[in-house]
Amino acid sequence: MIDFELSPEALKAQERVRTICENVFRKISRKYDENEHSEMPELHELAEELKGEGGLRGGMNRDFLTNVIVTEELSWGDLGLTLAWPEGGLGNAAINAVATPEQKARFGKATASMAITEPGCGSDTSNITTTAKLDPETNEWIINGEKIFITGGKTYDNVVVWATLDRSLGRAAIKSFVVEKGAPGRELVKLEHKLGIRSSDTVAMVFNDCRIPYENILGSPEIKTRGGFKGAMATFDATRPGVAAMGIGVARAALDFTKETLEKEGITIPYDKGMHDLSAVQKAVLDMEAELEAARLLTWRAATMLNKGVRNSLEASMGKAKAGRMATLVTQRCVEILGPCGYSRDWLVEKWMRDCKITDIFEGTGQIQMLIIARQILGYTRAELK
Amino acid sequence: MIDFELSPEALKAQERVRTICENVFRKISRKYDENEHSEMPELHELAEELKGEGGLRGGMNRDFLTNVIVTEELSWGDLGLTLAWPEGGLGNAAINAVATPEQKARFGKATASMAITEPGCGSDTSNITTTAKLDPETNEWIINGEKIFITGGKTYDNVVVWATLDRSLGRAAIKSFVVEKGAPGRELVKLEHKLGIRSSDTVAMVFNDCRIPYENILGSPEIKTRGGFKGAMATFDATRPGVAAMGIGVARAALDFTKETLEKEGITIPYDKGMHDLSAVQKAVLDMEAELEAARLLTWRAATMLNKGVRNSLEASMGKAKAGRMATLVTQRCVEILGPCGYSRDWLVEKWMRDCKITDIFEGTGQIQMLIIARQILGYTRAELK
Amino acid sequence: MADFSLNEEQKLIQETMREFAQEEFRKLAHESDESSTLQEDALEKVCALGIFSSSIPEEYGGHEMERSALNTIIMAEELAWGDLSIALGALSPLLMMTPILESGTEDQKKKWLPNFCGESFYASTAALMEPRVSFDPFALQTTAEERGGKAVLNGVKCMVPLADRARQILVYAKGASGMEAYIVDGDAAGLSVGEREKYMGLRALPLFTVTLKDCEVDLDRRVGGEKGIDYNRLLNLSRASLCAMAVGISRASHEYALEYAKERVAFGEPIAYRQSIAFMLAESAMEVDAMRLLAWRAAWKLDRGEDATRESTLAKRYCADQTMKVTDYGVQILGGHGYIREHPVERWFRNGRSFAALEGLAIA
Amino acid sequence: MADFSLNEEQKLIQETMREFAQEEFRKLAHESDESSTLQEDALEKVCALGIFSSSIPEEYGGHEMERSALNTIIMAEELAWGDLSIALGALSPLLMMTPILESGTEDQKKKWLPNFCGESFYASTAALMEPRVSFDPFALQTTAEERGGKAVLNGVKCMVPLADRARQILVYAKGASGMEAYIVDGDAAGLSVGEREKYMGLRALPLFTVTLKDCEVDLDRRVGGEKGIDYNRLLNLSRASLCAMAVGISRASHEYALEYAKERVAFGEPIAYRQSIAFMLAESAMEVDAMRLLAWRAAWKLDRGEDATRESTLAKRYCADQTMKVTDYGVQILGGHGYIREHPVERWFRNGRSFAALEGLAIA
Repeated sequence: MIDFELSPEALKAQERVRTICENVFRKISRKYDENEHSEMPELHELAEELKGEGGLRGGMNRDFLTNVIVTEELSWGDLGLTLAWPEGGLGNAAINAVATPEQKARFGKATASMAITEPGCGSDTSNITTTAKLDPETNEWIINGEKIFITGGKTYDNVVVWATLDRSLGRAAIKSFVVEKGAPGRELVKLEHKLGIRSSDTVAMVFNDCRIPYENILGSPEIKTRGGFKGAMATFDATRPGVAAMGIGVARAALDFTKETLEKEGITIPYDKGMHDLSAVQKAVLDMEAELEAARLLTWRAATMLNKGVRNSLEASMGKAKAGRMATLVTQRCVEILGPCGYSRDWLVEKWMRDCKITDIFEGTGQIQMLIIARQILGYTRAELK
Repeated sequence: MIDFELSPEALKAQERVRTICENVFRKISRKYDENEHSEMPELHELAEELKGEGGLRGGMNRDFLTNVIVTEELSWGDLGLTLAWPEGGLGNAAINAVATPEQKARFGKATASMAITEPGCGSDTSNITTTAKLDPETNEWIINGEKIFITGGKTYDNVVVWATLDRSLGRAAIKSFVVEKGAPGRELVKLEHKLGIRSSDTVAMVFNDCRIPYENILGSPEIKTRGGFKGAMATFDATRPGVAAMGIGVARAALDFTKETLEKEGITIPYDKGMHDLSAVQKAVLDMEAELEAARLLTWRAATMLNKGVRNSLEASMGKAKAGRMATLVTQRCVEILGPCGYSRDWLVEKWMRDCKITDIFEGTGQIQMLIIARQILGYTRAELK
Repeated sequence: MADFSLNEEQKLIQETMREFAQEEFRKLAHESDESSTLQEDALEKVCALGIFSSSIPEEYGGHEMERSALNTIIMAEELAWGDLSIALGALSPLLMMTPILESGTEDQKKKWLPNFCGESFYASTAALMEPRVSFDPFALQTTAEERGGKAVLNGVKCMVPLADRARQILVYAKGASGMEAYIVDGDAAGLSVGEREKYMGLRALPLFTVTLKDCEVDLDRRVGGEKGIDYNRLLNLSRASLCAMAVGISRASHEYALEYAKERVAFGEPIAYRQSIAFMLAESAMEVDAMRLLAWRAAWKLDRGEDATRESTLAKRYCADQTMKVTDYGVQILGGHGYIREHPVERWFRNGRSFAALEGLAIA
Repeated sequence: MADFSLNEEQKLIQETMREFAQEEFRKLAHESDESSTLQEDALEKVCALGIFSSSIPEEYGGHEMERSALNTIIMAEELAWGDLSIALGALSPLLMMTPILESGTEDQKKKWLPNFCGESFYASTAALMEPRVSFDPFALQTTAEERGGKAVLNGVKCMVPLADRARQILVYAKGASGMEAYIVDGDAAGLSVGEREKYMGLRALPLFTVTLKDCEVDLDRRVGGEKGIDYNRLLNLSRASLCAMAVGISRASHEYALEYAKERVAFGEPIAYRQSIAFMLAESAMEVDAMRLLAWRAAWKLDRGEDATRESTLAKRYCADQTMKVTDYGVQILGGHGYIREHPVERWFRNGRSFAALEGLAIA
């Protein structure tokens, strides 16, 4: 039944996160943007504080829409810090989406990042060269390869690594594996310097004959050449609404701030006026609000489908494509509206603009999302619509 | 040397055309939009009147920039009537661009339309199935095939037909031929009903063993598999700036009218104000003016290159792509700004919106133009960038 | 709990209306547009579906289950998907009926609502818009003055659907207490219906200028009596409905262009194999869904009796913009074929450009 | 006769500057941005090219051929293509020199212009912008009052390049006769240079807040004396120059993304084989050319001594918008690699977002 009401649980979580954002995130936002890669004691304290709450984000039994709401709210606070969130990262979302109960028990408490991209492949995940081979004697997987753009790879304990069991079998042979902290042969080789989300680390890792237990594979080890690739790809259906929510949260931060600032200048936003009675700035704000709402509703829809166990890859891509683009344009517009002050690092708007750009890039660029949408509505294969 | 000054000749032609637009075109604009496919005595009278002037448009020795200026001005008056202009159509432009002096003498005085598209091929001109075969006995070309979307095919005398000498040789074998009025086997089979430019006829023609003299081929009959296709394709380089100018002219009509109407309501357009001091409507008008100027300068550049005999297909496509898109958006915006009156057929803005849409479609859609631009800047073949 | 799927009743409405629109409206659309004629028959058929009586309580002759803006706009999307002009015409009785249901006095309900429960189409409409470039529904120039126990209306209205045949026209005017609505007989003295208006689109829909010159109306014809109407809510109900119709048009164009792009071959392959075409289709699909969710939210909020001005106006603005884009893509994807009137995309292109201007031409 | 190709002199300027920018600026750009340091050396090298003295008539120590806004912006495009921060810094003497050349009295020309003809960089700048959300160059809040035979300046300026080292700062203020410009010594009493400002981009360029508190200036320091300055023309000269720099940044990003897209392989082919990538590149190429033509036209008109307010402001608006689009495409095409600071597209993305806010930071 069509219903736009959030659950009491979601509203409660939203409020709790809002408090964290105001008391913690916003206060350290600029500091860790300027001081890339430094330790953030405030987040460790937060981790302690959150312990009793059973996990505000990425929790095991949390419904997906609440996760999306919480993610939007956290990202409203600070996207970099959200990505460095002490309860874990995309790896945890991936584990939650496909892990067995035993795996959830083993890996659920640890924080986890996700390692997909390689130097030679960006969006082209089918071309992954990192290999996983089973050593029949020890019943361990041996991982070999190099991964880049691992968000939180330095901060988080475990890393979910996408690797192929057999390159000749293409996508179907790609599986994901949990490589725990301290696994032999797992090495952090580079810390990236980025445009935005600077308080979150992005790293490159090398896996050199890295041995992990057989039970660390997520999903089935079987290579299904038809309808396979599910274990790994299904993660995207689960994580994309979250990434979309990140873009929405940052865009809302910029828009809220812009509206507050304009209000101080005596400019309010009327909802009941026609184009002829609006100023250029008022119209720009209204257009941005509509875009933001559109992205949010598409994202909510994708999340509610996950809750019902309905396949949502079309809807998840719609939310992500719309939100990533919207956030890029909205934050840019806000910077513009605020003139020299918007461009200044005295305010956070310019940072939000840099931060949110990643939401149109990671977990599949906007272009990749459009390709996924197009293939699905046209019923085309990858060969037909390249 | 960089110079934005128009020649006295161009300015004079512009003024003359402006008078025609105000005295003739604008007065019959709505009538022949409502009464599609009816006779237009006003244009015949105009033809008489123009006789002494040596051709205002499509003249033999006229420089290309002046043609572009004249075309913009005519289209400002009415695009449908411009396309039914008594001095000829795209076929004349094609003839002027590649004909020999003898051919110019033979065909120069007659009006000519252009027949490229076929039912099975839109933008895909390489796939033309209309054939031209030489009868060695009579030294005549025999044309067979069906052409659609011939602008002015009913009104104009001759038609320039694109046909292939040998389908197996692809683009290189495509040549253009002048099929004169009354040629045996040339038949008009359909009159289209269109969204806009209703005063100009668009027809389908069938050529059934249609025989024409050997000398009616434009360019060389030789099939150059390398660097060939020039005779036919070079026409586009010459005609696209004209089509771009059509879009610019219509967009300017809409913008001029919108500004005049707003001025009656007390709204003027200030050029020296920042975003914070503009109304939504003022900013929209300024944005449209900038877009229009951008399209115009790109188009002028392409035309000046033609004058110098410099290859301009990149620049011609830039002008066409920009102008077609700009005109579509500008006229749409004007309709919107003028509220219920903009949507009404009491005013011409809605008609201009319908009319100009064709400029983003014919002579290669906006998408085809982008493809041409992309291939050129990337140095890619058709096989590489499909 | 948030959810975005139809319940059984809504699914039934959607299916029934989609089928009806396909069977009845699609066949008439081209010819009606070309000849600027609204087939009376279509209006009767819509009426026969019981969509008017189903929203009217039993005491006034209807068999209401539960009146719902959401259900109405689900219907409106499908009918507009069939044809916008016919849909606006067929649903025009709502323009009088909904305000009476929403704000009418008991007497007004008793007097007028039974008319909509009969077997045949009860021609009635509303006059809201005025012929001005900067028309603003909050700055109506039509006035209502109380004089000698009557309300006297003066002003010029435009885009009044079916004014030529309407038994009553609900006239919106600025009165002493703000925006007011009067039920004026179509043949009332002082009300004159002008020539049929001509627009770029909506050609099949008879739209008229209506002039009110010292038109006297009994005070019991003021909807809501002393209390008047909730003008803001009525506008929002109208916006939700227009949004749904914009979705209908956009979806129609998108679907048609998608099928065309799969069938049309160029350069040896369907044109949908090209990203430039495929991405236009993907964007259209995404925006159609976004528009619909925005429209639904406005209606959902209105059904809860909450103020939905922000939601309705944002949705309206968004839907008007996106409909222009999506229907433009429709024409663009068909190329030259999109420009000729044999294919319906050109009609959707023209009709789709109305939403930016329209206020109050449909209501949920 | 209309023509859009460079003459021999302009070709030489373009080639020389492109090579210089490549050799000198490109190498410094990343490190300068990361460390927020402007290499003094680069300023001296630009000065050594003779670009200041070449615009100054011989009588004031220069060897002017013909001063031309068009030639200056052809140079500005190339230098900004090299690096925007360094270009703005290196050209900042023009901010004082051009207004004096344009409007200065004979005495002012004699006194000040020879400084720019020396062998070393003459640090000087201008203070126009003010730290407000709705900054408008026609509503300056900095004031100039005549008191006791002196002009007294009060106000706060922001984004003043090289204010920390400038020998003189040209301060724009609202006076009795409209907008006025005063040549104020960098160490004048009442003028204080604040902390270095921090912006999203332009990190290598030292920008400062400058506060004027009852700062007294001799009246002969008012540019143009009684006649004052042609403020409008100076703003337009500034806009033309900023437009050219926007073109430079956009072109840099476009070229880099194009090469990357040809080399980067995904799904077995270069990503430039995909229309979604190729069309972003095509659009960028088209818009870079359109921006340049608009900038040229403004400068061309200014060179003819005509009012170019319309041309300059339209060009400025267009260039600011398109630069945001083109540099965004640059990052987007590189994807994750565009987001890390190893590739220059992220710097161009940040720098490219300055143009919407900037007024008066460069001048032709």
